[in-house]
Amino acid sequence: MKIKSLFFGIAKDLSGSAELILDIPVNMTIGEFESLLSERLSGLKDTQNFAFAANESFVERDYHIKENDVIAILPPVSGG
Amino acid sequence: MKIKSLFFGIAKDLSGSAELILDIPVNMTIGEFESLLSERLSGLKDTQNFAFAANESFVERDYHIKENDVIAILPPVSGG
Amino acid sequence: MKPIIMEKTISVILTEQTLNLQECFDFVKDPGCGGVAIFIGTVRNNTQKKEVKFLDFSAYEAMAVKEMQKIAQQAHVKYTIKKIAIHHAKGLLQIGDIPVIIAVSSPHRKDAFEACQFAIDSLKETVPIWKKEHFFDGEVWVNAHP
Amino acid sequence: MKPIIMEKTISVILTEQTLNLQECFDFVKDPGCGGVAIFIGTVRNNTQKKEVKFLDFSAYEAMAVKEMQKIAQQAHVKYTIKKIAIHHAKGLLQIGDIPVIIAVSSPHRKDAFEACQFAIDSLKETVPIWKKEHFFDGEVWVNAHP
Repeated sequence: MKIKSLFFGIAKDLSGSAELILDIPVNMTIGEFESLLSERLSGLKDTQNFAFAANESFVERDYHIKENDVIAILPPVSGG
Repeated sequence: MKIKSLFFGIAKDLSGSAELILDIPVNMTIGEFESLLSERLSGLKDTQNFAFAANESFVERDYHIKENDVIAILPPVSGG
Repeated sequence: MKPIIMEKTISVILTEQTLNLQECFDFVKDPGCGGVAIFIGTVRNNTQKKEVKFLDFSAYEAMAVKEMQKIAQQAHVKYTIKKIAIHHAKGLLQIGDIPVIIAVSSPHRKDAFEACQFAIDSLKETVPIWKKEHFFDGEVWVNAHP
Repeated sequence: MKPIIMEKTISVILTEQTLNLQECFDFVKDPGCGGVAIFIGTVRNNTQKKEVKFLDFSAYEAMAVKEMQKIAQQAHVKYTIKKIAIHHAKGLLQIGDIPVIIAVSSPHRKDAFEACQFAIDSLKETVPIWKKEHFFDGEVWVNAHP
């Protein structure tokens, strides 16, 4: 299935894109998606301390990605 | 000896004056001065929780009043 | 019958405009409250001894606003407060500029202080906003490599 | 030889003028500091369910200023702060008016918050200022009979 993924902060610089449409297997978890990212985007390797969001809410590594989900890749935040 | 005493807050209302020149015995303590006040100014009886200052600094009940001291009678404060 | 008026108790803003301290205070101040606690972040002129030229704040905007609203709601649940404003800037900021203002009113000043601290601590942990520091000889994403 | 410039790190004011939030912030803000904590007292519309008409603040002025300066100095000793402003109003204040503003800048926000709380707590305990509440049917010295 195709999902939209958004890259912010240093993730945007490392991936080279703010937004990518990626084709991923059905029912993939965020953890599996993270591995897939590191394979497809060589810059995105050390993402252990990154967070992920699905549809503007934080999700854990065991979250199963659904059709039409918008997945955001969030490096450690530094607002304030 | 004569000393100047200043009355603030409710103490001013109870004593009827902002400022009084009082004649007191030499070497009197603040504690003794407090008793003297309650005798001379009938309104000023319950001053246990009042504080006293000599020359703009807090002093305890055992402070010995000196010639030319300015003694202030300070009810519980309520600034802020 | 009296109309029911829902008073707004939360103000959340993420903006490229200069943040306004008086506006935050005016939003939270309340005739039933004795005190307001405010935290104002300011851009420092150096990090780890390097002189900062300017900062660039970017955000996952929709989610950042949602997360700031969550923090404001949590502050209302955890503490006895009347109103809370969480305003954050985005875009380029110079030394001394204000990236964030948090203002909280409460009948009790302890709650105002604690809710204000809770809100800034939470914001720095969870709200998807990123700061890039620009130096005279380069730039770096803050916190990217802890 | 460079001249030695002693920067003013304490601003203490007791005034009949309206207190100015922006002025307090402008005094304490510092390019070496990441944060400013501010407490603003506001006049409440009621005490113990009685509606307040206005307040009258009186002070032992010389001593009050000295005590506020002491608190500011103690805050500098106890916490890592850069600047502190303690401004207090005197005279008649209406509902919503501001009797007190305390602002503190620090490189570390925890110190800014703690010093600000310390200062307002100390001020309410030791600074010789008295508040008389005027109601529609009388008046009372606050704290006079605890």
